[in-house]
Amino acid sequence: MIPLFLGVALVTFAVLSLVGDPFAQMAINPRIKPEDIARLRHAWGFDLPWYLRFFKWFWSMITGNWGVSIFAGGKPVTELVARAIAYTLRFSLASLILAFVVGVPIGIYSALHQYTFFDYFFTFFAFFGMSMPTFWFGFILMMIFGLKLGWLPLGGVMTPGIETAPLFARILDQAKYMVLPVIVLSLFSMGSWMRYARSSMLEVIRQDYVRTARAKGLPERTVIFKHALRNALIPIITLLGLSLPGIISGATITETVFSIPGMGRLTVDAMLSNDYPVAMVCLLLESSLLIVGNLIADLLYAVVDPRIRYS
Amino acid sequence: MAVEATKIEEVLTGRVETYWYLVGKRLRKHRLAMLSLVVLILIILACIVGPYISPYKVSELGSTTEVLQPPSWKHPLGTDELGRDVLTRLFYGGRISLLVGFSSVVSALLVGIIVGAYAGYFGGFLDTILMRFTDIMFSIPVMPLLIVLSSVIPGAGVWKIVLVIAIFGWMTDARIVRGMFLSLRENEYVEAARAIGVSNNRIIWRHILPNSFAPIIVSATLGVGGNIIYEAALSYLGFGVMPPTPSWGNMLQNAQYAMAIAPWLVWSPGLAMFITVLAFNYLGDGLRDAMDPKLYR
Amino acid sequence: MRKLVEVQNLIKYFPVLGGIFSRPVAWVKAVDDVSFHIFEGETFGLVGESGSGKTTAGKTIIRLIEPTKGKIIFDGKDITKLPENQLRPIRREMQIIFQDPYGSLNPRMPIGEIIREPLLVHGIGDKKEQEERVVEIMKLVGLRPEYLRRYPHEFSGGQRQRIGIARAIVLNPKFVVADEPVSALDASIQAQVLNLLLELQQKLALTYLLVAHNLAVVRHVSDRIGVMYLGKIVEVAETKELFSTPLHPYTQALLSAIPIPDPEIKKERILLQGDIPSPINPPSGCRFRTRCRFAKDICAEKEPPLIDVGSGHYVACHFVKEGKVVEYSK
Amino acid sequence: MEREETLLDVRNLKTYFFTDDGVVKAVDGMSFTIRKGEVLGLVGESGCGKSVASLSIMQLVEPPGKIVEGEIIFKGEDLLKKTPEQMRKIRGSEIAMIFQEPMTSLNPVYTIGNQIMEAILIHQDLSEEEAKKRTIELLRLVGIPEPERRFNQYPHELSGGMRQRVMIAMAMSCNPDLLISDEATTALDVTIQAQILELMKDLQRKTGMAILFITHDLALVAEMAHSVAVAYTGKIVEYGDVYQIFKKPRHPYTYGLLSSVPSLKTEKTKTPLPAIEGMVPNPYKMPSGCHFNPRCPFATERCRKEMPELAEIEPGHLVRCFHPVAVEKEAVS
Repeated sequence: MIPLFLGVALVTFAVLSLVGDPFAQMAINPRIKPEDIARLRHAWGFDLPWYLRFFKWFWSMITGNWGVSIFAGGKPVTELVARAIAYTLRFSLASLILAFVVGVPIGIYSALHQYTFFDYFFTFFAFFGMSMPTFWFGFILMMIFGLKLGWLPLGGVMTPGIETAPLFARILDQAKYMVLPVIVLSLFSMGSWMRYARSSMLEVIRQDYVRTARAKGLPERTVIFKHALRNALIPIITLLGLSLPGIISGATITETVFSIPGMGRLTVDAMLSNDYPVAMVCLLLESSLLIVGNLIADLLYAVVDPRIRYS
Repeated sequence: MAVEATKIEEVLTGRVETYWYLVGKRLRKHRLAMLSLVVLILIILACIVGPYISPYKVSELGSTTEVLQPPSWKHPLGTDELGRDVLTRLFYGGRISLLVGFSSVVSALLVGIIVGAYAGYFGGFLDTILMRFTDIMFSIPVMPLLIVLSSVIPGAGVWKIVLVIAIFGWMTDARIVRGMFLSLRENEYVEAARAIGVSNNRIIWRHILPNSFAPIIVSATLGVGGNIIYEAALSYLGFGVMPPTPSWGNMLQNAQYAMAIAPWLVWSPGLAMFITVLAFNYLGDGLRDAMDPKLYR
Repeated sequence: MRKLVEVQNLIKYFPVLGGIFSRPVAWVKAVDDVSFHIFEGETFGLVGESGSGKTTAGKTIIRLIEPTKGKIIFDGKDITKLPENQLRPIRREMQIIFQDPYGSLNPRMPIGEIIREPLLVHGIGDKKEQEERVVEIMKLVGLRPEYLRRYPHEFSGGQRQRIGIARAIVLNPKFVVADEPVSALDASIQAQVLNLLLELQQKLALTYLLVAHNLAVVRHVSDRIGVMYLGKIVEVAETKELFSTPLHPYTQALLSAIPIPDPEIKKERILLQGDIPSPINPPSGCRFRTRCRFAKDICAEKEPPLIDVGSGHYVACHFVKEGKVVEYSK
Repeated sequence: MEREETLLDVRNLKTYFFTDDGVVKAVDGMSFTIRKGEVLGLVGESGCGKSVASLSIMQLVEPPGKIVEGEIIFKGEDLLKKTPEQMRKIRGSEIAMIFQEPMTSLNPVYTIGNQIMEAILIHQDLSEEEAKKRTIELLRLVGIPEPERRFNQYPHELSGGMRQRVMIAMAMSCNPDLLISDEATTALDVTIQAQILELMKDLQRKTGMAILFITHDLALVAEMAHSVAVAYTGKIVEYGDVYQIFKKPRHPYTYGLLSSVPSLKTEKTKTPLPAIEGMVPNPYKMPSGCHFNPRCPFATERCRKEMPELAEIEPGHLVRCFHPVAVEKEAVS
């Protein structure tokens, strides 16, 4: 866990060190005084050997001292990130829950009704979801529901000026803005959940202990819901951890398509304007989210599987 | 001591049933996978041949009257904001997208197989180090990192994108290969090889690797599709293949702003990509079923 | 008689890994201070239940598993510490037949290749000579040479076991470890394979180490038998002697546990209490004491040595002395 | 053995598997009966259909398998005519079953107490507390030490032998009239197998239940069973009481099987065993006529063309063979 985090920080640091010295290009600008550059270089630790610079950076990262954005008007990075992460979490969690709550039951139902029309239909649907380029799907939805039918907004997070409206109206308004991005974002993982839940359940219902449960004379409902389901969920929970990178990656694109000022959008903008300090914070934060997510998945795993608890 | 009799006759009359023959036989029963294979071959052929047949050049600008024309007999898929023929660009873009998809998968596979094979076979300290590193790489979200990487690595060519995608694509393969090696090295035929005195390298490449092909091939097939989408997403965000070289991704880059007036610009590259990726996914699924080790014991 | 294989105080511990850095947190004491020898031309049977370490012992002797401690002398040569490159020529002399006729053949290799590979690795003959040898061996083990281009999945369990045997003897070894060679086969096929092993031993002057859990099978082909329990040898004797006068309480119980296909024989069973303890934490003193009906205090304190009770009969029990069974009174 | 009333009468049972590569006739016209309190040994090699037959009685055959013909008369009623709900009530209460793999036959995520109690609660009108008491009683009955503590343990915390005891406790929970034991001791060590066999014999004597004892090991049958049915390629080839089968085997297959197994009674060692030639035929390509004819030393032209019927050659001794072995089989077993 902690070595993992250190490793991630080191890789992030190494990737961004590929950029070289971001202050070198400043020196060309005659209006910036050399003393200022020297001061900035010192503040960013560029006068230190790389490992000291890493620890200096890493220390300031974990103490929350993230500095100011070099290029974007000198805003504190904390402020930029705090707003962005709230949006990212809102959209990611909503789509994660949607994908899980829809995908897993359908997958399990498919497994129990293998080779029926339902199974074939949702197998196709799952492949459809997994093959759909996220941003293109976003365009299509925007064209249909935004432009053609005009039911939903094209992008953004809320109607301008809504801030003064009553709470309920504000929630309704923001929910309307969430519909399309959340559908787009959940489509891919919904497909994987279905496939995964289906194959996991198919695997489990062939197990000896399911046959034992039937031989005991248990009603089919108990056999499926008590004996099969809990075992089928064990590998699915592992996927919960593994699905997080996909959600974060998807968010990066979806946020750009729908102009949502989240972490992904922040990363893209930071990179487009060579704002490395912001990008580094973003990358590290997103990685931390993944690590924490995986930890939660591991804990859930132990709850479902008694074999883990004891070994 | 008689030779066991029953299977002999069929063995003598039947052809030598190699593994690949059996896989092919099973795959042919998977209708959607076969359909996908046909579709993929057609798409690849179209992308290779298309540009030679097309009357337009890929970057040939049309006259002002030809800008943003809807589909017509002259331009079956319409023209873009610079008056270029969309169909011609679709063929060229397909070449780039497929090239990126295939090459990045192949490069990632090479790295993944080597890392996974040695980690899985030798285990111990080497395995710990390699797998810790893989875990670290896995904990960094791919898309943001791809963006960062493609903007910090100098250059703008197609091969840079291949490199960037491959750098972050090998971990899955490494894990799969390692998993296969971990379980296969416990097989008695590996022990038998060691008892004979076969060297470690020959065991790895000649005995274990051929038996791990199934998940590797499935992963590679699915990977081509996935990497086409990565390339497209990167290009759409402006970090991928740079215009004027067309790719399915960067053809969509400006389409978002033109969607109200020129929806055909959105449909064709996206649909081409979707169908290609869907076909790869179905093919991968068919291969997974056809190569299921449970069927060949 | 010449000793072809001599095992002295062999120890093999397997680490149980745990923690982030996969460090050993415990040791499985699979083989724990075992000594025995195998004469040239004989079949030495090693029997025991799961966890007894019989398979580990068999594989360690031919250096498929690295020994933790002890000495293995093969054909007069100490091979315990030989590096792999010096071991390679010796591997020609000692081979192994495996239990699982499915897992022991590479499914992606035609059987001709499987049988030829030993010749290839040891650089014996050119391609043509190697192929001739493969055909010869296939005939010897009762396989039709026409099948050499076929893959293992086209053969039945019994035929696969013949392929495995062909691979083991193609180099003309002196010593073959047969690790549960028939336990995965159907009853009617077991006899075929056992007969083949006996026939080959006569034709090729082989020495066998037969590792098995089925005492009836071991009895049928072995000259001498060693009985293992939890990593230790508890009794060694000539086959006839072991079956007529088993001395160790474990051997006695093991023999009485074997079902006999005759409804008229209603035998008195010595039922052992409880389960086989874990080889990670074996009981102190005599390892069998937790299930032994004769156990006394001394059994927990002192480990009984394997002592010679006369005419090559060895027993490790505090209550067996000087060739006599001391009465087992409580 | 007392000649009591018939408990189970399986008549001409056929269970086929409809696979992509063809139809496998796993059970192809098997008939046998079990009287109350009787132990019937059903023996055969892999692929003889013995396990499928037992699953057919329980109606637990999974697709692509299907019972296509026959009657399974249990206590005078045909089980194949029962509704799924009626059948479910019989499973676990009147007919119980234990399986080969104690490692995988218990659900890894529930405690063993939970899994035994479940069977009690579903079939008997008991409160949770009474069921728990009964469960602990059962655990004690099958020889599990410290039953109160074991109650709350998970299967992975028990050894193979203990797990099989748990399976037996589960099967005994409702005092079944018939226990089906499908290779229940095959995966166990010899000394543990001996314990479990003793336990089963003991329980059988105490409760008077009948046992269908399925195994590939002839020696176990000699010890456990009153009557024996020998199966080959989905059919019964020989059927009789245990003395008839082991002392006077008449079918060449039974005869060969008994001769080829090395046993502790064999005196001479190192002589070739009289092995049965060849192997069990491919289920998709059964030989014509008698299925055993390619391996049979006595096979004639008739055997290659016609399938013999199971015929009684002495009271209670049935053989499916045109040329039954005539010699007394004394020194064999």
